[in-house]
Amino acid sequence: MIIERILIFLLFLIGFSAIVAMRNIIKKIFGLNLMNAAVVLLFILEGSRIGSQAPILDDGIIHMVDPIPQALMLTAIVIGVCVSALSLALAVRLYQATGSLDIDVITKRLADEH
Amino acid sequence: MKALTHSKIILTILILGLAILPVILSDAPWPVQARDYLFGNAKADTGADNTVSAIYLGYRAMDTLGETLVLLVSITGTMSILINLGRHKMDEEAVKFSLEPEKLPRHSLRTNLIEVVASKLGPIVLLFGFYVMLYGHISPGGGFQGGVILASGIVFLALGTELKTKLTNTIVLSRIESLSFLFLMLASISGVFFESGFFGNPVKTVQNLSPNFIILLNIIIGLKVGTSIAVMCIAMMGGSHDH
Amino acid sequence: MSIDTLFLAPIYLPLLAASLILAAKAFAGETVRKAFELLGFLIGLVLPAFALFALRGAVWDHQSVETVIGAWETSLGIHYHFDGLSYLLIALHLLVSIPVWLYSRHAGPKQNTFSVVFFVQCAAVAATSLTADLFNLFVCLEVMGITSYVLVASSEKDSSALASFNYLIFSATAMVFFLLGAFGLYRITGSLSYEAIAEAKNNLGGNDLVLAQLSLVLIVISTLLRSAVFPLHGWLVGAHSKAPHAVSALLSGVLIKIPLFALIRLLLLVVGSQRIGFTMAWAGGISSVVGILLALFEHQAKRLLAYSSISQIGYVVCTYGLAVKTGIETEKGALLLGIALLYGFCHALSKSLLFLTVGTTTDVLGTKDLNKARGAIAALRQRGERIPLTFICFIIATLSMTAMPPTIGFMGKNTLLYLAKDHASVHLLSITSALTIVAYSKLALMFLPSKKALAVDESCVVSKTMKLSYALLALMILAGGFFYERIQRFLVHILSPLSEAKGGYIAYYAYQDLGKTLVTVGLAFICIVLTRTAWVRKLTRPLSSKEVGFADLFFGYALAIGFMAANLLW
Amino acid sequence: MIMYILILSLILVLGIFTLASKDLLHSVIALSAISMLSALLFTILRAPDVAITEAAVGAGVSTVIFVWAIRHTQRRDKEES
Repeated sequence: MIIERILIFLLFLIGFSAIVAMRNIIKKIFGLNLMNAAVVLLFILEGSRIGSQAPILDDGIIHMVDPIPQALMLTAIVIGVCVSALSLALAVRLYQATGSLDIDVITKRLADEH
Repeated sequence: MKALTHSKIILTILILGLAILPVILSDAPWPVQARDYLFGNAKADTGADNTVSAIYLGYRAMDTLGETLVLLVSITGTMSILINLGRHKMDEEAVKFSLEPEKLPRHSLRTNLIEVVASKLGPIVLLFGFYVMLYGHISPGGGFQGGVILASGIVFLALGTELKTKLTNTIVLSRIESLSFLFLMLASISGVFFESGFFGNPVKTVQNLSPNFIILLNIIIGLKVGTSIAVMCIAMMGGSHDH
Repeated sequence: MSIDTLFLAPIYLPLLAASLILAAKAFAGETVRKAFELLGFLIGLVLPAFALFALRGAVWDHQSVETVIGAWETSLGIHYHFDGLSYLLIALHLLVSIPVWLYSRHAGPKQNTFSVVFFVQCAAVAATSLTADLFNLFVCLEVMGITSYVLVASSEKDSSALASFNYLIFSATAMVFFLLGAFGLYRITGSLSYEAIAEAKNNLGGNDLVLAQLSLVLIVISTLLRSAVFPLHGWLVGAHSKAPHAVSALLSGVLIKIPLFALIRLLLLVVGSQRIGFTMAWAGGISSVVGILLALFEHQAKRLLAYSSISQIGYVVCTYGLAVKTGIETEKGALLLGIALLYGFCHALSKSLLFLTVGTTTDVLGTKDLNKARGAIAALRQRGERIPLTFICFIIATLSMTAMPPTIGFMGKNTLLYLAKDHASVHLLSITSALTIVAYSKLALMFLPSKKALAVDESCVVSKTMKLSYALLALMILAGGFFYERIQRFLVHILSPLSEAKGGYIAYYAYQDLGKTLVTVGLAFICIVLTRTAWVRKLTRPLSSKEVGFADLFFGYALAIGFMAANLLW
Repeated sequence: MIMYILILSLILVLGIFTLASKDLLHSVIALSAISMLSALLFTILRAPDVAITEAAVGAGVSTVIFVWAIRHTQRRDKEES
């Protein structure tokens, strides 16, 4: 149980360090996606510990998992994808304007344009 | 200067890692009250067998509305950037994917294989999308997932057929999109006039055990999501700059 | 219509307006769309204003309504809580967004999707101020965020895309931490509505309490990020200065305050919120000084205004922190919270008017550089302004910002300083007051007559709707100054949880401190003279600001989390 | 139990590959593989709804958008000074 959590923690952390440290803006968006994936995995994994059946009320269901985290994560997944779609569009626009994906280069080249 | 930046980055990761470590590794027992309540009452409250749908479009429908809004705004923003890109320069690579047959070069990425597979698969995927959308209250799936599958069906059709069908026309698609958003708003407001409040089920008192409101919302959300994602994907493949 | 459907009107009416405009855009031509935008304005902004007007009696009587969206009879549903606070927040947003919308008709972003995004944002603001559910707060913040990113990037300059991108990555990352915090709290308490969380949290101890506090810290800091409090302020300057003027006015005026005050519902319920309040008071004080210092050495008009926003939000956060520290349920705490919100109103009105007027002026002059821009009055006259309305409104807004009579800013800031005088951080605020005058005197230089020939941008016109929006905002600032006593009483009364008569009255009248204002002006004048001298200029040249990188942004975020966590756990 | 750990460590390895790879297209493919693996894990964890969403949205739509973005920018992640 603890191993799974540590794995998820590591996934979260490498996603975060990509956002902070990587200079390529598309890599930053990858990092954001990984962080999101880690949180979704965590929610579902922990929410499924209290049951053994899918949360669909058929006959013979007595011991279902917690459906609340699943419903929340549906929303979170979609929001995550929407945010990364917008950020990718912005990244493309930045590339068209400056010809680079490197955040430092982009900042420098756009600093002259006020 | 560089060393300073590096140490800042390391310190940042260290502090935040320490802060979230207890949250992720926590061993506290998972709460069961909500699960038990839903087990007993979800069917009676909403009429849906699938408790996830019952929460998603019933108890917490407001979240779903917010999510739809995020999708709407995100696609709006992406599309406006896309249109500006098209205005700056016609991208050469995008022409290769262009949907208009007369523009197709012989060596394009549209091989016979893609054409045959995509055009035959398209209708089946569409059908599957509608199934997922309509049966969201009983089986896994729902409006959003069905909508995304619909979108991929539409994209298959757009890739596969040389004829311009109504379904791959971005103008028609965005009309369906805007109408279904309007219907979503009307459906959510209708409760105000039937004394069940905003986002309340307007026909709840008539038929207590029917999931009709959930089915309705599933259809509307599915159409909305499917068409808007399809419009975006077709535009991304360089299909329409006249949007 | 009953009260619990009426107070949701600011959420669903703008959404209805957005959907109508979208449909008109898909089905009809340009003229019909224009007509529908007007209709959308009536439905989405004017009707909610009437709804608020109809609700004024209910809030005066302290009717607070707790409703579950969709009328479910369980705690699983999403709770919305209507009381004086949410009423005032929605009112604040409407007061600013109506003039801003009018301004945007002629000058604003020209994309035909602007109105849709704008109305979605209106709904998100209302929902954020009303919600009493943790995950719904997450969704509302995301909607608010994504509309802001799109609006910021809707400017035609490419640097706006960079500003929007930085803001997006920073706040989207913080929102993932928010989600993690929600996970922690749900795991411990088994619920997402604030009341249930608070109830469960009071019976916690040991490890569970640590976990709950940490989760709370993640949530609080991720929400405060939107308010740009020091040290989370790095994203604001780029985003607010590069956006189109109308968007800057809205973002800087309103949107940085909504999450701050929406957070109070959560903070109220928490064990140890006194410590959070203490930290926030100091963070506010520091951010006011840091913001104004950065503004002093800035020579671009809109960036200066954006830095000043950081400084002014510092006042609000400082008072807010003191209110939380004292405890909202006490008389003093309610008073402090009321004054914090009132100062939020002052800043919202004056800062949005400033962004609109300064934005127009720099457009007409064709330069944003405060060292070069001169002769704005003549330039504006060339562009069809017979009475220098832009200049007059600019002066009114500046007076309000620098706390000069007879504006609402004068009354608001003096009352705020008077009330906060027991706490040490108030000295930081007093320093800021003097420096604010210095910073704004730099802006006023634009209106000095120019010796050189004017290079007026021919494409800019000051249209009637723009004048109307200036006039509306300026009138509100002046009226706020004249009827300050009444406004304050109304505001503090409806915020106060105590029964009537007691809450809301302080025996303080800002004009009795007119001498203090004179002293501040004197100090500021000395500072102005100092900054004009050559050696001070040479000395401060390295201080002029540059863009902050991601390392700095996230370092600030980590510091805030680390400090707050340490403060709560020990 | 072993299954969870196996899938999660595969996800972690793919995540590291995503960030380390110099070819952004490879990263995108790794990312969609992560989505597919998560969907698999969700099915095992009895969350079919989330699995469908993750497969459709995470592996489908987001891959399309990523590929589009990379086609309009550059495929190589090169350090510039």
